Amino acid sequence: MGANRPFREEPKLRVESLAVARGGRVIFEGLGFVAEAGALVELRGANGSGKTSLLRALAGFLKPLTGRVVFENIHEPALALHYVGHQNGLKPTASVRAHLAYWAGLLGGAVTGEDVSMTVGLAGLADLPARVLSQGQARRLAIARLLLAPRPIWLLDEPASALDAKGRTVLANVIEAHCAQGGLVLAAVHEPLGPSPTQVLSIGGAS
Amino acid sequence: MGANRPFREEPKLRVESLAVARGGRVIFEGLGFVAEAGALVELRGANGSGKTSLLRALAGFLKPLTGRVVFENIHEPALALHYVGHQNGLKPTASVRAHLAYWAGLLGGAVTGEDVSMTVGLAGLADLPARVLSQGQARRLAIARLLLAPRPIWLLDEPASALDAKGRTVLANVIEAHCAQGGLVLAAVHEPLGPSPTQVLSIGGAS
Amino acid sequence: MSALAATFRRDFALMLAGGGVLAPLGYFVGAAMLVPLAMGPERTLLAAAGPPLVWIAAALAVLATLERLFQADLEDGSLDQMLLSSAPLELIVLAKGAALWCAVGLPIAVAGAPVAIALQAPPALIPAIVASLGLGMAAFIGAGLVGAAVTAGVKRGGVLIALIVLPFFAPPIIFGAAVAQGDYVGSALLVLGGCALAAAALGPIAAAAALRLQAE
Amino acid sequence: MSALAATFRRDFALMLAGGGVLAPLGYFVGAAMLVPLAMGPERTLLAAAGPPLVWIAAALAVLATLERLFQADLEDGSLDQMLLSSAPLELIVLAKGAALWCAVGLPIAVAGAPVAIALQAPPALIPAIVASLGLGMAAFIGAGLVGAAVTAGVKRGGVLIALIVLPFFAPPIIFGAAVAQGDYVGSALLVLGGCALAAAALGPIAAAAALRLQAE
Amino acid sequence: MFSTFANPARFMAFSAWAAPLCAVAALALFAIGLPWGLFSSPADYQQGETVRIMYVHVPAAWWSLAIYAFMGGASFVGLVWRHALADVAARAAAPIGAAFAGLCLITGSLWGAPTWGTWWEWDGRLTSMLVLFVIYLGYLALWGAIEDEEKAARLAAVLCLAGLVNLPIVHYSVEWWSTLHQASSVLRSGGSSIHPEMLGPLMTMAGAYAFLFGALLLTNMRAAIYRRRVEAVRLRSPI
Ligand code: HEM
Ligand SMILES: Nc1ncnc2c1ncn2[C@@H]1O[C@H](COP(=O)(O)OP(=O)(O)OP(=O)(O)O)[C@@H](O)[C@H]1O
Ligand SMILES: Nc1ncnc2c1ncn2[C@@H]1O[C@H](COP(=O)(O)OP(=O)(O)OP(=O)(O)O)[C@@H](O)[C@H]1O
Ligand SMILES: [Mg+2]
Ligand SMILES: [Mg+2]
Repeated sequence: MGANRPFREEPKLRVESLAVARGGRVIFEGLGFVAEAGALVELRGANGSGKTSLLRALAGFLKPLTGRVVFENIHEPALALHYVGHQNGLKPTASVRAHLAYWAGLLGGAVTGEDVSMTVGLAGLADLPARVLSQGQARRLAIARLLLAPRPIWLLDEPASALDAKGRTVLANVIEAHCAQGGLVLAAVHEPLGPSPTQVLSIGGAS
Repeated sequence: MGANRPFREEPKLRVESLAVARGGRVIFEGLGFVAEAGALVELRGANGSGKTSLLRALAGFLKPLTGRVVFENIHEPALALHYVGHQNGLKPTASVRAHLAYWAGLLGGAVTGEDVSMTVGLAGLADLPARVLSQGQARRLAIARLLLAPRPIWLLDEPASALDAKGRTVLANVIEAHCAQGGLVLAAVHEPLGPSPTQVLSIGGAS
Repeated sequence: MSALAATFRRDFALMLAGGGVLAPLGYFVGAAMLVPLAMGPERTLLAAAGPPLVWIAAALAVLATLERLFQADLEDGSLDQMLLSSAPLELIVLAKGAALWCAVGLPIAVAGAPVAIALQAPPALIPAIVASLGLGMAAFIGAGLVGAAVTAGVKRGGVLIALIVLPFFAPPIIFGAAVAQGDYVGSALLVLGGCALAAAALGPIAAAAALRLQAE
Repeated sequence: MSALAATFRRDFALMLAGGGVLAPLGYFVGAAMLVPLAMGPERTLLAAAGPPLVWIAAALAVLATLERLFQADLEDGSLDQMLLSSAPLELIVLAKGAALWCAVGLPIAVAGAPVAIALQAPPALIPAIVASLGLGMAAFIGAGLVGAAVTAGVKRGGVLIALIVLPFFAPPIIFGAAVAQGDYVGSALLVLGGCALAAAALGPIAAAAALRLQAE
Repeated sequence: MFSTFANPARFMAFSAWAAPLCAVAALALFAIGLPWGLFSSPADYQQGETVRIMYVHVPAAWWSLAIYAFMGGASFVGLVWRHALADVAARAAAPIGAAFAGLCLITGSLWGAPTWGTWWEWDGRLTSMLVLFVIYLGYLALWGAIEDEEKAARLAAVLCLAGLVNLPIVHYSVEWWSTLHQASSVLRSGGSSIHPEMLGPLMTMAGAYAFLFGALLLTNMRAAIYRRRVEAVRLRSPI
């Protein structure tokens, strides 16, 4: 499956009356929405309102209290999702190149690391250990995952944090391209990402 | 030394032909500037341009390659600085209250944790372990340090990251109040913090 | 499959980085060298009590490397990516275990030879001891995976892990010590092989189940 | 002063949280219980070789708690705050060491009594053994602080730490084992006291010097 | 710190001729000491010919201790006065000291086999010497584990100073818990008690080891400084 191949399956996400609890406290309930292929859904909400919790519930990491999450027209569920969370998932001692190679293998990537690190602007840093990357450089590396392996649905948690202006435009372009390909993007944000969202989802005020 | 007491010493920061190297590579050279009491200096620069390195050099954590950093009119050098970096400095198992109490002791704070957590909007979370805080809540806790112990010079590294709109206004007010008191604030940012900076320092393009 | 290869390569590299193979070796050799220090110069005593203690040193050396095995993955978000992999988590955990065995278990088994000699083991037994250590390491790691996974969320799990894992270490140690003392070597090696197989087969499954619950 | 009190209280609490005192204790007891397993049932052998091994278990239990002592502070940014404290870093490190001794050293010293009995130490010696462990723990921690500080920046330093710290553990272990075996108890206790004092005095200074270099 | 390289410049000039000179002196003394010790010196009335190992063993032992002391001094200077040359010196001496310590251990156990009937014994001196050897290894391992030279130097210096406590233990171990290893017969208060016919070659060998150390140290330091100079050049050029 090459990166260039659009997602013919027309992936679709349906969430029905979802409720999530953390540590015995209900964070939100009765959340329902539908996101079509090609959509960019922006999640908004105050700190602690449950954006991350929702994304992790969608990714299947967090068991919801009630309700269900349905992916439609996904042929290989194991290859449906990308998740970029608050944590970048880097190992301090491993080099940028090593990370890209590892993810390509782990996530079943087809693209070569070089092109990717070029795109996200990490060219020239390939041999630096992640430990020494600046905050924004580390974030760029995490974002590079999205390009390594083609997956229809992207779940992004404040993807633009720590990125400079250039980084943000790169991110915006990547997201637009993915949506144009028929991909589906859900992003938790505090400020607009750039590309105009097809849908804005506000999560109720935190406790 | 009460929090309400303004900084009569009129703190002043002078940086002379500063050069910083990381891992054998010069990040920036010949940097010099002067910041007067009451100033808000915004540091700008691309990812990897050296904002964090500069702040850490100013804080004395990172030995500069050449050049010097001079604090003027500081009577107790040990009590001169606050540093809020990319890392929040939280212990996952310790509660919000425990963190505030610890910092108050460590940094020689006078204010009580209650008022502070109220100000930064953590009221009600005092007993949660830091592990369960949302990204923005954790950031607010780190920012609470600034209010716990009065110190003339604040070094802030992307202080607004992960903060929601409300959090940003709180931060802006805190910073303005500090400058009004005759404090000195240096903040590395990718977007304006809100209060108009008295000085904007751009760090040369990174690799 | 390449997911497993990638995991193995990555974990193996990570374990060699910083400290390197030398590090667990240092722990193993160091711990073993403490024995004579503590027991004093009487060589008869050492000859009788020393060899089995190779196994304690080995067990504790593995234990020392287990603590952060999954805890780090959980904290830095790598676990999320492992869960999203195209390969089932069980196999990925297996690959991690295999990497651990190659990077830590094998070197310790080999270093077992000089250490056993220093602890006055009869030279004739050395090959058997090394082989038994190789098998025992696999058993330790298999059991250790589960302990590491269960305690991944706990701060300072490294010491809690000891509580959980050491009971499972007991059988390999008993039979391994028998080998080191030259008692029923053959059958003991068989049992160790059994332990190793069982641990390698069941460990990853149980560990994966625990990890799925850790990612919250 | 309140900076030190705060540090002590905080670190003590952190060590009790997650695992709690039980964890290092479990490690200590667990490691010690492996000895009879490994050495087999002969009580005579155990009686001769067992008691000194209490010290190895103790040393390794401390070692296990050392790895993350400063590494975590370095990674999560707490070290920066320690450097900005109103109190000198040396004293803060001292406070951390004291907390470690109270949370880990003292419990292990006390647990040393039952463990030593289980390892066939003569009951008459128990008080001396507990006292010696208490002193030895202080010596271990003092030396351990330096090792932990020097390796704080190194990934998987926990095993490199063993290589660096174990040599410094040797003297307390030798004299502690002498106590456990009932040889020149009095003078051995004196030496241990000296070790403890020296470690407690010099350890924090060296550790602080190293930590200042770690914060980059 | 780069200002101090003016000083290393002078060091380079000095070591340029000092290193080869030490090497020559070492060769000469070995040429005298080895035959003297191994052939023309008297055999020991108890140990017979095996006593000749002494001429390898004892100087190695002495110098492995002396070198660590030297490293301690250098580390102190490096830490307190931030003297780059001192860092280099300590780092350059470590592998030599480790080698001498290893040589002492090996020759010692070779000697022990015939005289004590055992290769190794956990006696105080032997143990403390093994500990010193491990400390050497730990010191080198730490250097290896930290990429940033500057930082590695300082941290290793702290470790080295801490390790100094082991030296008196090694030296006095024989008196504190006197077991197998014989007490000092040369370096002891009240003059040496060793047979003068043995003292001669022993001291010659000690001198030879000294110059060998000098030669190796200076060459290592020169190599390290060349490396650092390259580094310094790279440092000057921004990314
Ligand atoms: C592995 C075994 C051995 C080790 C690690 C060892 C270690 C040492 C050390 C560290 C010293 C220097 C002590 C000082 O000057 O502070 C020394 C000196 C000496 N050793 Fe050994 N030794 C070993 C075996 C032997 C044996 C088997 C003999 C002969 C029976 C021996 C004879 C001597 C003598 C004569 C000296 C000189 C003592 C003096 O005059 O100061 N050593 N050894
Ligand atoms: N040990 C090291 N070896 C090599 N390069 C290093 C090392 N440490 C830091 N760097 C480099 O130093 C540069 C400056 O990093 P720094 O964190 O100061 O940038 P920054 O301006 O804070 O970036 P950001 O906006 O992403 O936070 C980065 O390019 C980083 O790769
Ligand atoms: N184990 C837990 N026990 C109690 N409360 C918890 C637990 N885990 C999370 N929470 C709470 O759940 C809420 C939602 O957290 P979440 O990270 O989803 O918020 P968020 O919308 O991502 O916030 P941010 O914008 O700061 O990232 C937070 O208020 C947090 O305090
Ligand atoms: Mg969030
Ligand atoms: Mg930065």
